[in-house]
Amino acid sequence: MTAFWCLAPIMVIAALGLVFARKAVHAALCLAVVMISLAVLYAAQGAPFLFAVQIIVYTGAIMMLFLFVLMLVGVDSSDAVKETIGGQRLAAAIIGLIFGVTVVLAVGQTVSGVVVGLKAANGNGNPYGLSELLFGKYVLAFEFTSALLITAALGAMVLAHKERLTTRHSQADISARRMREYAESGRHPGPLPAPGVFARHNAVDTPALLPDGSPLESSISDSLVARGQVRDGFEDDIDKVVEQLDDDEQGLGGEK
Amino acid sequence: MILSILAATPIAGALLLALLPREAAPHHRAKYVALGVSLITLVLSLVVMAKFDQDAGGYQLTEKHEWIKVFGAYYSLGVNGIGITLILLTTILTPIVILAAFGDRLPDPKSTNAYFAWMLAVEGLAIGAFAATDAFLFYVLFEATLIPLYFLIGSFGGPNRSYAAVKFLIYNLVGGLLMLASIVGLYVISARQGDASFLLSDLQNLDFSTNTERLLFLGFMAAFAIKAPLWPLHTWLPDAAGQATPGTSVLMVSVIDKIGTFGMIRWCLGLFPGASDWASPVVIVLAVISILYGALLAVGQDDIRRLIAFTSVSHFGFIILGIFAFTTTSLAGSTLYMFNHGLSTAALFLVTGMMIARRGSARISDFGGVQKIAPIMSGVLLVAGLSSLSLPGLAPFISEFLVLAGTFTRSIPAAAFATLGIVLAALYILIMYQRVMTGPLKPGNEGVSDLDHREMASLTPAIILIVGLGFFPQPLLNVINPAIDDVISHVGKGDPAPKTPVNIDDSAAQEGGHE
Amino acid sequence: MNEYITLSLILFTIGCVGVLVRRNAIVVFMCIELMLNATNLAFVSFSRQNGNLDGQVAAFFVMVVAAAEVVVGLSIIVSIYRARRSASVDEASLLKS
Amino acid sequence: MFDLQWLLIAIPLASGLGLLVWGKEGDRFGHLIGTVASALSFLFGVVLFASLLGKDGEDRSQSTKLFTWIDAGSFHVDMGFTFDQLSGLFVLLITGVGTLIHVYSIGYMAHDERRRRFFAFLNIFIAAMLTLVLASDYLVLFLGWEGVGLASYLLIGFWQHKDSAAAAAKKAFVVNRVGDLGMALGIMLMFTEFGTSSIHAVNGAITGASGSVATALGLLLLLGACGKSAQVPLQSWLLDAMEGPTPVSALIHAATMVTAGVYLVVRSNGIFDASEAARTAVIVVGLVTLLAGAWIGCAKDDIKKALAGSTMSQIGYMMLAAGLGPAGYAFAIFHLITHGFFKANMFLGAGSVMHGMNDDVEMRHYGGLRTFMPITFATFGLGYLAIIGVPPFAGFWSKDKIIEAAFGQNVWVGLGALLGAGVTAFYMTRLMIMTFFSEKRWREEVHPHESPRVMTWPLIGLAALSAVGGILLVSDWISEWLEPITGHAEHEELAIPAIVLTLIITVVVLIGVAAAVFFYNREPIAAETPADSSVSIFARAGRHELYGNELNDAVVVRPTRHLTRFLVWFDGKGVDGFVTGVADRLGDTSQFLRKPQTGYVRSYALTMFGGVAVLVLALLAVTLA
Repeated sequence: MTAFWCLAPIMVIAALGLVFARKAVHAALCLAVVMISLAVLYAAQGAPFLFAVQIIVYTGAIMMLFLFVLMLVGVDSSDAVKETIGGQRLAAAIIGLIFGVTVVLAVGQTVSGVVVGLKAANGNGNPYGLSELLFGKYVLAFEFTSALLITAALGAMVLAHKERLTTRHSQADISARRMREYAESGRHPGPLPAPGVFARHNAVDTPALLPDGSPLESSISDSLVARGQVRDGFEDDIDKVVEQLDDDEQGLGGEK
Repeated sequence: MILSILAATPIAGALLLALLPREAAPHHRAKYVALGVSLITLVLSLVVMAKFDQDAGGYQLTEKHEWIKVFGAYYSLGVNGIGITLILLTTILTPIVILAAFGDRLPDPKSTNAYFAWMLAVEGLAIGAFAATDAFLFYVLFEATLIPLYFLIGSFGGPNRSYAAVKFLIYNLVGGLLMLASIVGLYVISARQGDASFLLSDLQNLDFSTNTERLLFLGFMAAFAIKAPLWPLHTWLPDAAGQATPGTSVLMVSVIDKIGTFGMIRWCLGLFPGASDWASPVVIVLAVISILYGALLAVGQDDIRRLIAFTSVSHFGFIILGIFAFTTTSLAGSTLYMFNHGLSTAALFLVTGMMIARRGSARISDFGGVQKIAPIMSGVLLVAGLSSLSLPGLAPFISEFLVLAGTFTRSIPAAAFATLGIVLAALYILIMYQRVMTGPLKPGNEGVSDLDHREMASLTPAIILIVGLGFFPQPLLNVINPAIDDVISHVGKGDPAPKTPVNIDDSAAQEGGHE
Repeated sequence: MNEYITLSLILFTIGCVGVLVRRNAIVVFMCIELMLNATNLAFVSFSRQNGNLDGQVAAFFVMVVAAAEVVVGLSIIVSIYRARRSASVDEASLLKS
Repeated sequence: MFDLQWLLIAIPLASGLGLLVWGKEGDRFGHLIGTVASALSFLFGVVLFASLLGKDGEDRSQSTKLFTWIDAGSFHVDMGFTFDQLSGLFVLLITGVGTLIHVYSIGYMAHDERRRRFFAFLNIFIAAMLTLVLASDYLVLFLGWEGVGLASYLLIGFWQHKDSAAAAAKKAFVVNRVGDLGMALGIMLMFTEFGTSSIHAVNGAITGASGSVATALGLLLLLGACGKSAQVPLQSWLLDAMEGPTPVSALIHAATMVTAGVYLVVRSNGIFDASEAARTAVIVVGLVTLLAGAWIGCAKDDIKKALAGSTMSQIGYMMLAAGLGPAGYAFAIFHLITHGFFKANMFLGAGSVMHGMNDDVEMRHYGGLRTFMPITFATFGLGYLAIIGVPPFAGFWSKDKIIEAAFGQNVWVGLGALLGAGVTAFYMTRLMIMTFFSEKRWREEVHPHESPRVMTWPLIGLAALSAVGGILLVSDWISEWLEPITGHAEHEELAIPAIVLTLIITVVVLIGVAAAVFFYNREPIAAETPADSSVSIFARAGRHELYGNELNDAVVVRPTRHLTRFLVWFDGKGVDGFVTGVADRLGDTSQFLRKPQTGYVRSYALTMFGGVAVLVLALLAVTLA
């Protein structure tokens, strides 16, 4: 019981964190906390095999998958605080509250009777008992899940496979297009500016500065902008740079 | 077994057509395959007719297999005189329709296969519905006929065809659902009184409480009244007939709608004689209204196809009147009427269809003086029209007169008002004929050529039957009579006896003495 | 025993609310995972309550199916993102009348 | 031999149908085949009639059953025919006059490209008319009844390219249908009452039925008769029917078909004998039509319409006679036959005149034709003398007997009939003067000429019959001949001797002739029809056919048209409007329910979640309760 009382508050807090975290990465971490705690609870309840599976499959595989996709997809405005559907949050909160209170008070308290415990069932060891069930009573369901997994894997491949709808642009095409755009709209045909120019840092999250000190958005990767990971606080950078240059000049001049 | 084969032949033909490669005009193997299949079906139906014992009465050529055991549904077929008459009508009309439809211009020229396949499907399903002696089987087939007709109307009709098709479908589905409710009710009662069974013979032995019987009757009657169609449930018919191709209209009005009136005899009168008797005053009034209303509306139409549809509303009024008058005379008349109306309406729809296809318009006011350039067409239209107005010497007269005479013995006002219909019939047919065919040739009609050999070949059998049955209806009546006696004795309403009976033998002997 | 079930229900409820409130498809997915995990906890608890391993087997199957679901779901999200440059569930509202 | 009487019908029917089906190759011989078929039927009729003469009185009704026509339920009708004294006379009249008119038509229709079809229709008419008179069952009679109606429809509208002809044909058919309503209901009543519609059985059993049944039957059959015989109130179609070719007017709308109503009444004598009221109705109808027809005949300038008015009037005489009961049946038939002769004769004569006048029917454009068309004039003149009742021509004998019988019934009826005789003389004299006497008022480019011999010979034949038709009355032969059918009538003694009455009639006729001569021979006749405003109110009413069409329009046609228009509106907006209204309301409801379907998955999920919450609450409530 100690494990439970230790872990239960953590799990609830982590779960709430999942709901309230601004950033998806934080939410994923919260979820991982819940899952690992769950694994411990499984172990505490006589399910060592599930403990292992939970750690390996969920926390290991599935969470990794989530994180990978997060990296791939990036973070965008969908995580904005503003709710788009009117009343959705309030309604969700109220209904959730009603539902939660009802089930917790009514359903959650109805389990009664003696706890049998798994001593007998786990007599030959928990994996042994499980495997007997899996390959005996539930073998058909087991086979079906294997089919399901294969299908899911194939499905994922099909979905993730990007079909090329247009012919691939050759380098000549691209340069021709750039020149045409330049002629038509005056768009700069050369490469985008590099980040960090004239800035006080030269990391990729630092925009290059124009001579008047304003940051140049196009010098930073779109993903960083979308994730809001652009370094800020560079308004007075240009002054500092100028100051520094002046200092250097002075220093140099002094040397002269 | 022969009935199953008979019903399966056109269905098989339809599947065959579906498998044939789609071809564009004019290489239409599909047409000839369809015609061939329908002719084979006709021959088979004649074999059935030959096997049918006319004097025996009752259901013959029966076959029965368990189908869905839990429901007590059987695959059970059998024909009596009424069923076989209508099967014959179906098998006679289908080749005529198919031959006449050779020249139909379809929206998609490559859809010929589908067009004829659906037609054959209608034939097969209709034969099945006429032969089913299991309520559940009948219900399934009754509803299944909607599918091919929906596609026939919706895919091959005029510009407003999808509206008409949807209207047709929804109307009939509503009726079908009400009937389904009654079917379920029948199951419940049947299961409560022993083993569940949908066999007609078993259902007839059920005991109903008065109210249950009436409710179940109403479910069936609603479906049939929509199908038939009875005023005020008729409005789908003019729309559907106004948009469908002539062949589709014939199959719909002459064959499929007959399932409605046929169902009234076999299922309403057969299962719920008490409730039928209870409802008969209302039904008779509605039927008389149908007769007069349909006729008056036909007078007021400018679209030829809608006109014919309204004449059918009127004629169906006669058929229903005869059924619910509960006399052997009127009921025999109604059954014969179903056959005759099928023929005469088919002739009317087909010949006007040919006319409309040539003129490119269905409006009566666009025609005029066609007789001069298309005398044969005008003659056929006149004969078909005269049969529709029940001219003595043509088949529909006999049936109409039988209906009226039988009704007269039951209710003089109903018969008297219904007889007004014959005056109105003269009006709508002759006004139409006058405006379309006579007078000086109206500009725009120059392109209306006379019938060609194929068209004549398709119409001639109908015309010959219309004239022939006008003088010799007895071969059909002999088949119908025993079945009618069965129905009337089941309903338990004998014919009212003549008030001043004449001993016919005496007078015949007196007259015959001089021979 | 009841406290396990209660915890499971609380987690489930939180997962539900999360599905309703969050707009990022990936987070919504995580909330669904949370709900599944909550049920798993209940399964395991019931297994102990009843003294047989069927509940654990059920939890096992849930995990397997969840794995399959995540794989497919995430790839759907990826392809939607590719098409729309967004992973918001509100963007995919073509179902509206 | 009488078993073969169906051949009478079959020959012209086969010929008619054959001619219709036969293609263009038949054009060369079609008319001859048609004529021969009619003649064959006539010859066979003569043979049958002759063998009937050789039999005893009781044996003269020869029935034969061809086959069972309808046997359904309790309804049984045999396709049976009866050749007896009455139908025998009719067979001779129909086929005899019919054959003459066939011959005449060969010439009259010589230049019509559709002559073959004309003869086909004529043959069909003969067949149908024979069916009508030979039928031994009312339903078979009805078959013939409608058959002649069809033939009449086809022949009135034979020149379909004329709108007026097509309209007249339709009108004739529709008005006749109103009469058929009566016939049909009558047959139904017979079936209900007696269980059979055999003519013999019904007329025999009628005495056993209640009087109201007999009256009802009588009135219903009278309605049928009114339709077919153009009696008031269903008279309006006959004048329009003159749109048909003239031989048609002669055969169908003068000699045979229009008299079918009289035949029906006489044939149903059992029914009419059993009901005083029905007989009175027949008399009233006959009398009214008699006078109305004569009135119209006086006012019309169209030679065929004047003759048609006369036909109405003469059939009124027959109806009147038939309404008198056993005293009048034989005379009704007698007048019917003589009328068949002289009226066919005059119609054909009128056709001959038109033939010479470029198909002009306007009498005001005729005049002085006697020298140009001597044969036509002579034959027409004989017909004229016969119709106005100059002794010893046929019409004198028959009309005299009817007026005498009418006086026997009721003085007022007799006076009406007498007045009719005077008016008849007036308008027929007017017609004669305007056509054959007086000065020429021809249009330009008209060269009157005598018709070819194929047309004049039938005229001569009919004229001869008109002249000697009265021979049938010799020693009351016709009364005795028909007695087995019509029943014996006690000869009523009139207040004045018959010979005095005959004299009075003759004087009245002479007054009518004198009046016409006085009015029309004194001053030249205008070549143009005077305007309505310049003629007396009587003439105006006559010209407008006593406003029968206007009455029909106001009472029947216009209300029906309005009703139809209303119903079309009602069907669209009311019946269908209700149905589509239900559909529309359902659509509106869906529109409303559609609103919450925002497309946002999350709001759907919220709803679902809410639903689960409610479910749990409900379960809880149930458990607690």
